[in-house]
Amino acid sequence: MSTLDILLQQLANGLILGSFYALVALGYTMVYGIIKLLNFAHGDLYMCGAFIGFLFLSLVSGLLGESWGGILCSMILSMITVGLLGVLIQRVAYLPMLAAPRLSILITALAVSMVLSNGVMALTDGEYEAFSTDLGFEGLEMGNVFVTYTQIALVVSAALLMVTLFFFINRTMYGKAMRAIAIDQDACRLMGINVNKVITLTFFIGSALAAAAGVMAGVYYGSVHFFMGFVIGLKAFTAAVIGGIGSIRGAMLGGLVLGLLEAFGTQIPFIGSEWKDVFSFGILILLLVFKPTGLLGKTEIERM
Amino acid sequence: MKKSMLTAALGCALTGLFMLGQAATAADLKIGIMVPTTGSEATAGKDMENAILLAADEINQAGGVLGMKITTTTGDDACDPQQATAAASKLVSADVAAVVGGYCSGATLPTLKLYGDAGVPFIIAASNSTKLIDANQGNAFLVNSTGYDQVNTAVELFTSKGANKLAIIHQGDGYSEDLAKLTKEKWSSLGKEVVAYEVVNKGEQDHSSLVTRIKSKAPDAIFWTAYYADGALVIKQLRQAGYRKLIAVGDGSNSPKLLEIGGKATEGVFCFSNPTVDYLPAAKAFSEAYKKKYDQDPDAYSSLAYDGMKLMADAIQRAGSTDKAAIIKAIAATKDFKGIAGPISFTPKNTLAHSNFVTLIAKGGKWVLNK
Amino acid sequence: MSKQSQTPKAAPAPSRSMLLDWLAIQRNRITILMILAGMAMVLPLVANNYVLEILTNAWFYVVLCLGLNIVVGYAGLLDLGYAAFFAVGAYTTGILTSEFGVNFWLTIPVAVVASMITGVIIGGPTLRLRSDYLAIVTLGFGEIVRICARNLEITGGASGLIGIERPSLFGLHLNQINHFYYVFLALAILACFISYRLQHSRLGRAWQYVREDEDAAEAMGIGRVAIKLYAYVIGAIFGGVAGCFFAAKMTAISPETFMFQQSVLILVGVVLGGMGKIPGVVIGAFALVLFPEVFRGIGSMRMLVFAVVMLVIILYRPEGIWPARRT
Amino acid sequence: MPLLHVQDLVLSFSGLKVIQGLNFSVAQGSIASLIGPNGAGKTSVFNCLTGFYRPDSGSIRFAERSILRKKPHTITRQGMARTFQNLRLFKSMTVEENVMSGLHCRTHAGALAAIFQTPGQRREEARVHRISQECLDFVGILDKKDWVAANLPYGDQRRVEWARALATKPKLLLLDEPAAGLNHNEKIELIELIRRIRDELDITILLIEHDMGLVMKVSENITVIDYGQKIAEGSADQIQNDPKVIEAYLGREDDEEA
Amino acid sequence: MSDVILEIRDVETYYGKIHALRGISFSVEAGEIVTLLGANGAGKSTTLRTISGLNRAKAGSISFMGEEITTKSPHEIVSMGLIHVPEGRRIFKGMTIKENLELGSFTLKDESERRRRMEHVYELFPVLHERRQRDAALLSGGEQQMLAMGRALMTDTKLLLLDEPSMGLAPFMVQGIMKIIKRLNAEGVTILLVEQNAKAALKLADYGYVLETGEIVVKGKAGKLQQDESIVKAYLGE
Repeated sequence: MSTLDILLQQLANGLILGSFYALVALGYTMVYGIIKLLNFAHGDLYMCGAFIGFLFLSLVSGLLGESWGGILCSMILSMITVGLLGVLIQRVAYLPMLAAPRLSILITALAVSMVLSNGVMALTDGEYEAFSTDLGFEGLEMGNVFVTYTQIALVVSAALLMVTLFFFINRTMYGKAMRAIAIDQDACRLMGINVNKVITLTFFIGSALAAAAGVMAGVYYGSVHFFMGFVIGLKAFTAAVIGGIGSIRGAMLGGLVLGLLEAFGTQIPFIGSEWKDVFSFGILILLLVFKPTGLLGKTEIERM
Repeated sequence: MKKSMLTAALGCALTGLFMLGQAATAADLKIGIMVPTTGSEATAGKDMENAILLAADEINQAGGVLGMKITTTTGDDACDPQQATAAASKLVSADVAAVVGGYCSGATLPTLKLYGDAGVPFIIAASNSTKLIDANQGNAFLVNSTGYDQVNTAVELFTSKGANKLAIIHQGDGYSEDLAKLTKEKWSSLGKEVVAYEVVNKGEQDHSSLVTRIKSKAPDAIFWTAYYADGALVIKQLRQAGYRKLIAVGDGSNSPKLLEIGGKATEGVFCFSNPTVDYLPAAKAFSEAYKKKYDQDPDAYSSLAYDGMKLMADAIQRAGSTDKAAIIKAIAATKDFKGIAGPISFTPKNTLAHSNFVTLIAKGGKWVLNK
Repeated sequence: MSKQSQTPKAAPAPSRSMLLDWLAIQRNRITILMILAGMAMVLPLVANNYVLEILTNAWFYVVLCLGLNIVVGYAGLLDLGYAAFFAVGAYTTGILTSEFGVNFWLTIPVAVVASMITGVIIGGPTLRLRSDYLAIVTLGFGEIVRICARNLEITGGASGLIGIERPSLFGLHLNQINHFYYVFLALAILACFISYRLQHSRLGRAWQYVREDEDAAEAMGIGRVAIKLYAYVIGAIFGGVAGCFFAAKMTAISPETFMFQQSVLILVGVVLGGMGKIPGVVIGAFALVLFPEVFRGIGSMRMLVFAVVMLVIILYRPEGIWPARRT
Repeated sequence: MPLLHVQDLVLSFSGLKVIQGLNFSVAQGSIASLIGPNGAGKTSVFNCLTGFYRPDSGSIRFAERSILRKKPHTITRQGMARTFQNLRLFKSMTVEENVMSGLHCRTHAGALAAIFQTPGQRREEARVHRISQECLDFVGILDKKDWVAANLPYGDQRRVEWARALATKPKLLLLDEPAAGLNHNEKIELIELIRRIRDELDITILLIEHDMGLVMKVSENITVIDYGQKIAEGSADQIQNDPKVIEAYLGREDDEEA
Repeated sequence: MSDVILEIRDVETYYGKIHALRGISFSVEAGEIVTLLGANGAGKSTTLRTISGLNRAKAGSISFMGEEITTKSPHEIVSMGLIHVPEGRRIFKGMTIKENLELGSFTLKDESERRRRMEHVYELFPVLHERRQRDAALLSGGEQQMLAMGRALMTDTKLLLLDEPSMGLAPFMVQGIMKIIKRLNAEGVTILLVEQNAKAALKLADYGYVLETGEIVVKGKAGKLQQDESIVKAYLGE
């Protein structure tokens, strides 16, 4: 492989990984945008999504087979279930805490995260479950750059979900209300918007997106595990902050940027791949020092 | 008011702790089991505990040791260094005559000091980082072959397959890094080339960029020295990216789960393994007894844990007393003890004298002995 | 809603009887403290090693939690990478004693300086950030420190360092758990003392001003970045020193100890007990250590129960277990 | 040379000019007012003076030094103190602790001094308490020094803000709408207090206020701004009869029947 | 019986521990323009916020078109046709003007009705039509006020609460806004106006109230208040 080939392949890798991060980061950013909460449990919702998808797939595979039909069906079911779980979490854990000190609500989010991951751990005995699907390794070969059909399907579905979300946010009344709430809650109340309802909806959508990503991960990587949400949660959080937390477009951009950073971070000459996380976190910190609101975040003017 | 309630609660908690640490009745032979029974490695730990309990049962049914019945106390190390020291203290406090167990090397490491200071004989059944050898104060014995033995087996395989350029991947924990490092040293000392030496973070799922990097170095063989869960993903992604040459995994990946998760991508992968029951003719009886008692198949380290307990009983019998120093002496003097995993004798460094590593290959979704 | 429904009652003006009451509380408090301290002192005479090990661990977490409490509780800064400072201390001692044969006690000042420098490096450029961003920066920084420890040659890589020398104190070789019990008890008492003195000083008040209202504090002539940095550096020293003794006690350290989860655990101790309240933080640290130990018997459900209990506590007492100083 | 001199001050937020070339000055020892309709940019001027906003251009000289784009705490240290329009007390702390915050920039004890309670630190603490109590006494709420600030009635909370500002040892005191939310009697006391601060403590005062009655009574010099520009300046009498001012405040006389 | 559209009785409101409204009562009749005057901090905005449900009254009752709304949430109150244009306009910066207007019609379900109302608003404020695809943050102060008012007219508005619509506006803008208010009133919208610009407000209004520290201290017909020395005093010194 020539250097160019390697770089092209890494570009492809980065974009695939990045679209994934973006999907999870969207949920983070939506929730943050609307109630200014860093939902640490988001990565765990992704994990729950993967497990529930796994469960549904084993249930429906008898009817629909383990191929695309079954996967799609279980993905949708998982999105709905996890969406409702997200709503439940918001109602039980976050709603009563909105008036509490900010740190307390963050700890609540951490606690919810621990409840979810430990709950799944207790249920599964900490085992890895094989998410066996019979998707092949065939793919497109362009020069020395190789992308499997599964990867293409993955990126396409992530893109579809994001486009749908984008459409929802920009074209529907509820989507517009969501953006408006992020700007000014009281003004929204005065427009006759039931703010609590919209917040609930936001949690539903954010969680459902995480679940979709979880199922896709389960299908693509082939295993699910109670711990799988942790790393991706961290990465998605990072991606959301890079893009400017609270910004939908920022989350998408941040996801791609982080994916590319990691892909090329593995490839930096002289230092090994073991430093790639130092590389991406280092860039993140530098970015925040010089542009504290992330790439697409808005600077807020505070009035006395 | 609130404060006094808090004080009371604290008091209760402390009392609870005292109770937990209390010693059992005398006239029994108390053996400690140290394995992770909670946390991410709980499955493996419980499997080992089961095997040890089974061995103890068998010994008791055959009349016990020196006329005493074996009773056991389990200390949960949770595969975490801090909790492991607590578990070791618990066992030492419970005044056990000896300890069998040890799964995660990182967790076992700091306990060596505690057992060493207390002079407690300790048979380490699964942990096998070479760091353990240096930290040993003479009271601990490794019945699992160490990294050195595994490296020899691995290098033998790679050489026999005509490999020259080797890529090594570990996972940034003590065990897999140790194995990777030793392999690298050995391979380089043979005048061959290690073209890639990489790390994968635990829990990360996407390894495509790493795969690209490794592929670009065109290695003849790839050695994954870490655990099965992430190993399966790495192998799958390597194969997906079109890498068709030799892939081998270390004993941490010796699990049917690797094949289950990796699917057809893992076909033809080599695995270095400590002797597990499936490949041990002598373990048939054990395997059946285990299935009967626990209604499940014994896992990778159960045979060694079982052997560890049996060896301990044998050594105490030979020592003729429960004096700790005498037991240690007796263990050290073990000569070809007939374990189900193979004969056990020790080197001066308390490691296994003869490696019992075998090489397996994945065929049709199953591990079979590589002939 | 119901909280607001009460009309604002005038706070009771301090009267003579109130004063007496207050003095009585003060006296009681001292008695309670004396009894607790006495119990803590004689414990090694009656408790077995296991109990001592656990309690030593608890005292150790008391020091860590109090250190983080300065950052989170006093100055109101969210820090998700506190384990980094603890790692810096532990590795300083580990490297200096095992690789260079330096006497343990001499490594402490080095560790203090090292953690101060680390505190400044991370704090300096990022303390201007608002709290949520600070969270991710500290988290990232914590990970960077851990990854460095894992990848570098001098830190022993992933396997870490072994054979760290245990120190001697006045000719006594600290080698048994009851020695370490007293060492960590002393450290915890020292940490309480320092925390108390700092809290009730010019600096402690400045932290509280900045926490309550940054802008108003600025308007009062308090440079918020400098004040926050102060908190950061002092918190870092607590972590660093605790790390030194941790390394000596464990004799072996590895990067696994300094994962993100460790930082979270310490933070949980602080918030659960009650941010900014010393007795609360001490209780939080104890809960952190004792709870999982007492419930070890329930196996894989243990951490789930812990998490649920934590969630319930935080929902019912968002300000932490310990009652607030005043309402 | 005036104590405070503002020249050609310009401030804009994302293209919107809030202050457009403002000039004014405050003489040493005077009581000056800055007035203008809501949204005229008065509080923005205060925020520029005290370093909370960074003006685009212009100059601000205070006590013969430029304080343009200095940090708020540096400006306070140089002798300019402020109160806030919407009370910004440290709500969960006691009244005395609130006032003690003002003394932070005039004291020095660090962490080590606090840990060892050096004699110097103790003396300093005692001084901090004494001065804070004197400040509270001056504004007349010493008896409430141990109350938690949030529990005080509104008028008293205002007084705590003043005491806190006095504790910083200011040369110039900026009061942002000190009369907002006060009743008639409290306003009369306020006027009294403002005069006492100037006369007894020799502190120059600049205030923003809406209550014209109060402004006219207390100030010696009034600057009127509208749309971030000065439209008039002078004594109370001059201002009251200035047609531009009347227009800005009462609406134009001739905005007839449209 | 005159047609009372809004009735406020002994309402008390707290901001945290601050007693912001100390029992105020007044009513607004359908078709009227009523103005609330008073110094900053007197409680004018709090009164409006309490009516629209953003703040909860601790005591007293508020009824709108004969229905008790004291404990209703803002979105329910809005859907009844009581619209509050808050102080500082509070438009959604970062969204386009069109989107701002659409949000104003959130309670409408009928798409054609929404379009019809939008046309109406565009007709009232042609400048909004011109810039409908632009970010609302780029509007000038007066245009922002127009947008805020336009947004409030996107639904079936019966009573409009306006909080300082002239704040920070150039005089000709103030006139423009006042003209619009008059026109809306003529179209049948009842208006409760909080104003700093007392003269302009009184000129427009039928009835006026003056608030001080959370209490109504003066009330009367607007024409009468205009002549009243005490009002002038309160605003331009003695």
